[in-house]
Amino acid sequence: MPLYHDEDQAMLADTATSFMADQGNIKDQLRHWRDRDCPDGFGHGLWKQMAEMGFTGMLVGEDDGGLGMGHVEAGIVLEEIGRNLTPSPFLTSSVLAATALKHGSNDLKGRYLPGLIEGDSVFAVAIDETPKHRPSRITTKAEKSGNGFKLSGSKSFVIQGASADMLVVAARTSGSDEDEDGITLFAVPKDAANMSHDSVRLVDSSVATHTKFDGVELDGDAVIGEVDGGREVLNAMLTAGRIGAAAEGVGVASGAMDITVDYLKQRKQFGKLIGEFQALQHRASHLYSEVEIARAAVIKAQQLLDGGSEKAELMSSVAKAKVAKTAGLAVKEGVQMHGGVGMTDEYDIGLYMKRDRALQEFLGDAYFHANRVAEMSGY
Amino acid sequence: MPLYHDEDQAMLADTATSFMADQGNIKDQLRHWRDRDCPDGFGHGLWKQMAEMGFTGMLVGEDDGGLGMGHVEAGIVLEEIGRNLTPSPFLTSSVLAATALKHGSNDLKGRYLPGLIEGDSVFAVAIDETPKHRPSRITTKAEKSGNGFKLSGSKSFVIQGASADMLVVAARTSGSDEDEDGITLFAVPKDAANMSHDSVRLVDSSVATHTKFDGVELDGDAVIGEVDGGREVLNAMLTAGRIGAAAEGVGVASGAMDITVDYLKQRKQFGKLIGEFQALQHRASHLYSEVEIARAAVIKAQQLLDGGSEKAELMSSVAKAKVAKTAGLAVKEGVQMHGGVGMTDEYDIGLYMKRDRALQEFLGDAYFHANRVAEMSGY
Amino acid sequence: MSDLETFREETRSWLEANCPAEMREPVRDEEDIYWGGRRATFKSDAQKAWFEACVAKGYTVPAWPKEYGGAGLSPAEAKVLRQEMTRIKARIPLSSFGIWMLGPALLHFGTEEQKKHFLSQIARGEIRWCQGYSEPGSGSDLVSLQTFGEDKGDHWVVNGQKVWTSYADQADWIFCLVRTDKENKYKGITFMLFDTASEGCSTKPIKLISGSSPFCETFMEDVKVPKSYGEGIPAYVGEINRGWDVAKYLLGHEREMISGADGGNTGTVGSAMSRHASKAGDELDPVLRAELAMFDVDALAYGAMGEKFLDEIKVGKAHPAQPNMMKYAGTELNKRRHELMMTAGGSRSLEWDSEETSGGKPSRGWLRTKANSIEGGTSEVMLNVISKRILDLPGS
Amino acid sequence: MSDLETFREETRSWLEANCPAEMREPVRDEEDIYWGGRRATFKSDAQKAWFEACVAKGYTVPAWPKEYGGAGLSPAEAKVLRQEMTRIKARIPLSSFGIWMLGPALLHFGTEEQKKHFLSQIARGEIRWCQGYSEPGSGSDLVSLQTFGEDKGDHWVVNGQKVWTSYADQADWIFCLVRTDKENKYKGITFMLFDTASEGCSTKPIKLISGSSPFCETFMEDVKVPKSYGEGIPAYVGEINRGWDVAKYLLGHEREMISGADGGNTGTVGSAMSRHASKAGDELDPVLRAELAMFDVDALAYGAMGEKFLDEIKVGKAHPAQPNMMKYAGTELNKRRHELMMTAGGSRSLEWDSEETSGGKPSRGWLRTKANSIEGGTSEVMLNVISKRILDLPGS
Repeated sequence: MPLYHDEDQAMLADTATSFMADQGNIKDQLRHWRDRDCPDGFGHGLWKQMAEMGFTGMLVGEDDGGLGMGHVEAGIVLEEIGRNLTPSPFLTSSVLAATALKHGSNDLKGRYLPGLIEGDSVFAVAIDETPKHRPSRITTKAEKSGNGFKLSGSKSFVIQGASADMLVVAARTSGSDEDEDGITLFAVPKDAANMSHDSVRLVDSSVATHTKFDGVELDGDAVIGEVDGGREVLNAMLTAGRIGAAAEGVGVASGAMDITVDYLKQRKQFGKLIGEFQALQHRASHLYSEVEIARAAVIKAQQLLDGGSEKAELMSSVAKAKVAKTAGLAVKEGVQMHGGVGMTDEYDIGLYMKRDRALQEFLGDAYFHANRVAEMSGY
Repeated sequence: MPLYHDEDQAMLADTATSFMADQGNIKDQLRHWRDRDCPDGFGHGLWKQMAEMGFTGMLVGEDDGGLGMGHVEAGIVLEEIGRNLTPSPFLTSSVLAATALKHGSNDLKGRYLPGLIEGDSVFAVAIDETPKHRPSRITTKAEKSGNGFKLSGSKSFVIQGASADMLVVAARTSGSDEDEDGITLFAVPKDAANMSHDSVRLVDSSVATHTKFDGVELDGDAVIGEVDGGREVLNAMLTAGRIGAAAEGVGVASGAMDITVDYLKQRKQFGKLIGEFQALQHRASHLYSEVEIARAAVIKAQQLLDGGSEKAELMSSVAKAKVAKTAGLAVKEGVQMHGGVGMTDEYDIGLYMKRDRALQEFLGDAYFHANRVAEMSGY
Repeated sequence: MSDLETFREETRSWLEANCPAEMREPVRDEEDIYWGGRRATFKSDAQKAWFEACVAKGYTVPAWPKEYGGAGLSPAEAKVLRQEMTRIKARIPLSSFGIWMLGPALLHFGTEEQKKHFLSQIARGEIRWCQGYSEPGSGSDLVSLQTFGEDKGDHWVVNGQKVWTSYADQADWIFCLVRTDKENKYKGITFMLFDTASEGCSTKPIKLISGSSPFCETFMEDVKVPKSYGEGIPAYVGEINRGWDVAKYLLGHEREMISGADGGNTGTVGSAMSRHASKAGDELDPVLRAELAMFDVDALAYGAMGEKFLDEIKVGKAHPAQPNMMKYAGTELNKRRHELMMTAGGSRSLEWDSEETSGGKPSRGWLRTKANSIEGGTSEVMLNVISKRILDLPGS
Repeated sequence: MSDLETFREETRSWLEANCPAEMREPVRDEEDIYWGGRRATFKSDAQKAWFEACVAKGYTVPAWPKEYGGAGLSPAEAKVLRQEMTRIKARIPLSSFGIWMLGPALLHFGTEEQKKHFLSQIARGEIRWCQGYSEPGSGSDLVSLQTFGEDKGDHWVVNGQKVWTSYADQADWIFCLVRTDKENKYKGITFMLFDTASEGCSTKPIKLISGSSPFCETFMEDVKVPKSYGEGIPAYVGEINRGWDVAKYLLGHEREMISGADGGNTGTVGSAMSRHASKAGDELDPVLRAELAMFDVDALAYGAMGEKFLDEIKVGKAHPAQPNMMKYAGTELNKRRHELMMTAGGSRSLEWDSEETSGGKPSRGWLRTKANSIEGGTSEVMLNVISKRILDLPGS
């Protein structure tokens, strides 16, 4: 498959680009909800509109009422979300949770997917237990209890945890903390007793929770996939989520670069447009080169995942790491090249810097993924 | 103590600068011996002259006939050696071996120091056993044999090994490969039976050996310091050597930077001096800044070592790592900014690149020393 | 006992008697800092007592001459006082741009009457000053400033806008660069002093990406600035149209202050971040650990550079443009430091206003560092200066 | 069976019959490459047989028309031939700047007679060509070239000096940019073709930092170049004084070749270097391992970029200036790769001519990569082009 969008994908990209620019733009979404101190950190109206566009269920199979599209398509939407810094549950709900639910029973699918497809439901994923992403170690426990399980432990960095109608929770049902096996994934409903959220606003104005499970009783049918066999589902979810986060990151990087290059063409200093200064030109051109390469890594990872290749996992880490470094460069260069105004809340470049920071951290940073690349390469 | 040269040191610097520029310059030494394929890789005449200048024995105590100077002073000479790419046994003989011999018996001192001070002798150090510097692991064995020892094993990257009148060899006299204790240092004379050298020319035109000890019989009085207690002597020698190599590296970096900045002021392209191009100006200025910082790290390490501070070891690794990165940058920028002619043997900048490469590797590269900084800092 | 030792003993007893215990506690928030001015209030009796004792002794500006409200200390004595205050962790009695910025300019360029008038007010904390340099259109290119003062004989009518006027909303007076000759770029600027309560002068705070800030925009609409405030007290420093000389003098002063401060900024991050991870039940990722190690090498090397720079400054050995190098390297390093601290801190450090992060200290602090390489001369300007003044590269 | 499948089958049998086993072995040294020319000799009978079979079939230049010595293959057929040759690892029968550089220029700009004359010679490997572009004074600024051809009616008298004329010491003819109008910078250059055995023409090899090299300096002292080599065969490509158009066309061609080649250059280093360390009884230092991992991320990402670029080029989707980006990123990456390989290889890789390193392959290879970002357009020029043509930044 050639590494560019086919005709259908190019059409989708056009649609997503104008939809997000019109409806998901910084002024109408990010700033709007942020300035109102919205406890969800995103707008339900836009989520409903995204459902009408067919975005929310694009990764859900056609048999389950979705569009049965792939990660290239999801990435197209995510890149526009990134470019517009659009706060939305798309990555967690439509990519991560939707990937997990592919492994769920028909009962689970029936319970949750229609709400997702309609844009009525929002899902969250609860994986991290330490401030750094370390999914190899899961200590949250789910003990057998009657027909079901009793969940104890705590999770953090649960994006939109308090707004979610359902949380996908990775818990340990057997073995010790670092074991590969013995993990089970659960779909925990919003109203589960003994679950409590401590909401915190993050630097990018999104809202995440520290979530406590204090003996949360779950039915056996809350299990996604096999008991003790959740690692595979977790990995599938993580790979999809990382590639998705990378796609969003390319959007953040591109958006930051574009407004910076525009600024270079407008701002005058020392009687010249600052874009005439060769030192800035070279840095901008280097950045362009990095963004192009990062985008290539992302589409390669998407195609490998859609093609079911076993190389998708390696490439997901390559993409996540490369994008983290690249978007980090884009926002740093962006603020610096804007100069003083780049430090003000009035300009958008700082918002890109904030979003990039949270996105870099989500599902593993550049160092985490570089380490994984080394491990998967056998060194 | 202020972090700059005092009056005596400033005078020494003036002397060393003009001596090395006159006698040790690239044309008369490096290119001269290289183009003659000299098996030593350096000139004995210059070594003798350096003795007359008082350089060769500057670190040797006054009681032992030396000048009893410190590492700041040795560093002054080394920086000029670096700037002129002067091939010479100074670092190995006058810094490394001389530091080891400080811990030697009066008998050993008497045997070797006069030759060093007079510039008649050359010493080498044999530490590395793998292509990467890893002195924590010593496998070359010295077994008790009669009154003395029998040495078996092999060493590599022994600079000027075949030209040396004596080799300082680190060997294991007890314990296992990775043990901290159980190391002994030996002064092995040139003519020791069952020692063989395989000489190889290195990228910087210096000559090193892979040296084999095939049951080399040594008297008990060849031991430097205590039997099994050589780790301390080895560490002292390494710290001095690393700080010395860092000082030489600052000279390499400065020399490369200076000829590059000069070239920027002469070469015209597109109707301008290339030094007028802002992109090159900024890179040159960044390089200047790094060279200044590297030099500061080196003088700090020298003063700490001369003052007997326990922080000297940490700072030796800081200096070696910082200089390796900085000199690496200087030569890379140097060749690139020279353009095509930078690739030719006719210009000197390539010689700086070659010397830097060998010097970076000697006694641990930037990564090795960054790792040591982390370890010494407790992480 | 030498005179200096006597002075040290006297200072110790004086501090013991006059610096209340509360004033030896670390500064915790903005209110713990006393800035003076017409609208100032004291947070506590201790703060008031300490301030007043210092004013009486001349210790708000110890090195200034006594006739301007200082204590007339020699450099050696001033150093002893600093050492003794540091020893007992005494707070600075009065923070003030009047002391740090306007004062040095007046001491160097002011008339005798001007010094007596303004410096004494500053020493006694009566007037709080702010600085009016940058404008929206100027930035690195400060001299392109457009705020214009039309000459009306005995006064100017000033119109224009300044930005980055720190604490302008709380200041009483402004020292302000105003163009008074449109034909002459460098010799057409006057360094004016006027009351921010003047009619037509207004301010608006600037919200930064790190949150609220001391920075303001200041607008001047037909502000009438008299040319003199009395016999021998011109309303400007130096000469009319020669304010750029004053500004340059102060910029050099400021850059040295910033770079000097960064000289002390040698903090490594690896070991703290490793402990931080342990506390959270985790350990450093190996690639992140490597990155921290490479940073620590740079930080420790820069620490040595800071020490060397200060040693060389003292004896005049440093290249006069070396502060530019220090400012460049120090601020870039500090930005990298905070990037790594954010990374090592993980999702916890993303929190924007949680209690656990004391209201988002890590993230707000990180964002704030991004200004380091912009304010007081951008990194790009520093590199230009190094190219020109140190490397002597040809101008483009 | 489609025509293409038929062609594939035929090609397979033909290769089976005509490509000797020896010609399917990897190229080990310079002698394994056949460059043709008046002074060429074959290393072996197999080399000769393979070359002659290809000439007869038109397979030294398969896509060129038959009348110029090619096989007249369609792009699809040429691709099949490439695939089948790659499959059996067949060596290239004839390496030649005539094929790679002059050929495309002649095909695009040449007269019919010129093509017949020169292209056939090239296809048959009779004449070995070298390129005369750069001069000591020019470099990135190619158009500033000074070599001058004085018009003497039916011939020029050429004086000047060229550098980086690869293999000029072994070449028969040179295609050479010569200034023929000093008044007109861009429209004053002629793309001349002449025999390097002409009186006054001499060459001298250039020694590189990596050792001996194919590069030469070529000197022209009153070299007489006739304007025509016969009816319809001008001694220049394109028009007199319009050689810059030809040069630009070829530079684009060359940059695409270089960047395309680098597109395949995705080699990671971590895993090989880790095995390398194990073999030497050691293991990777943790900080070095981290550095290798960060590199491998970049290398694998660039690999994807190479694939994407080639896919996009094929369908005309790539930005026309994108080869500049590929060249920049690919060459910088390759330099970093070799730096890391040298570091990971340790002191062994420093050896300059030892048997264990096959004569210093690691160090010489490393040094050679430093030219990557200089030859065929420096990284700085690439960045200038990206700024101008892709980012549309204003010219300075």
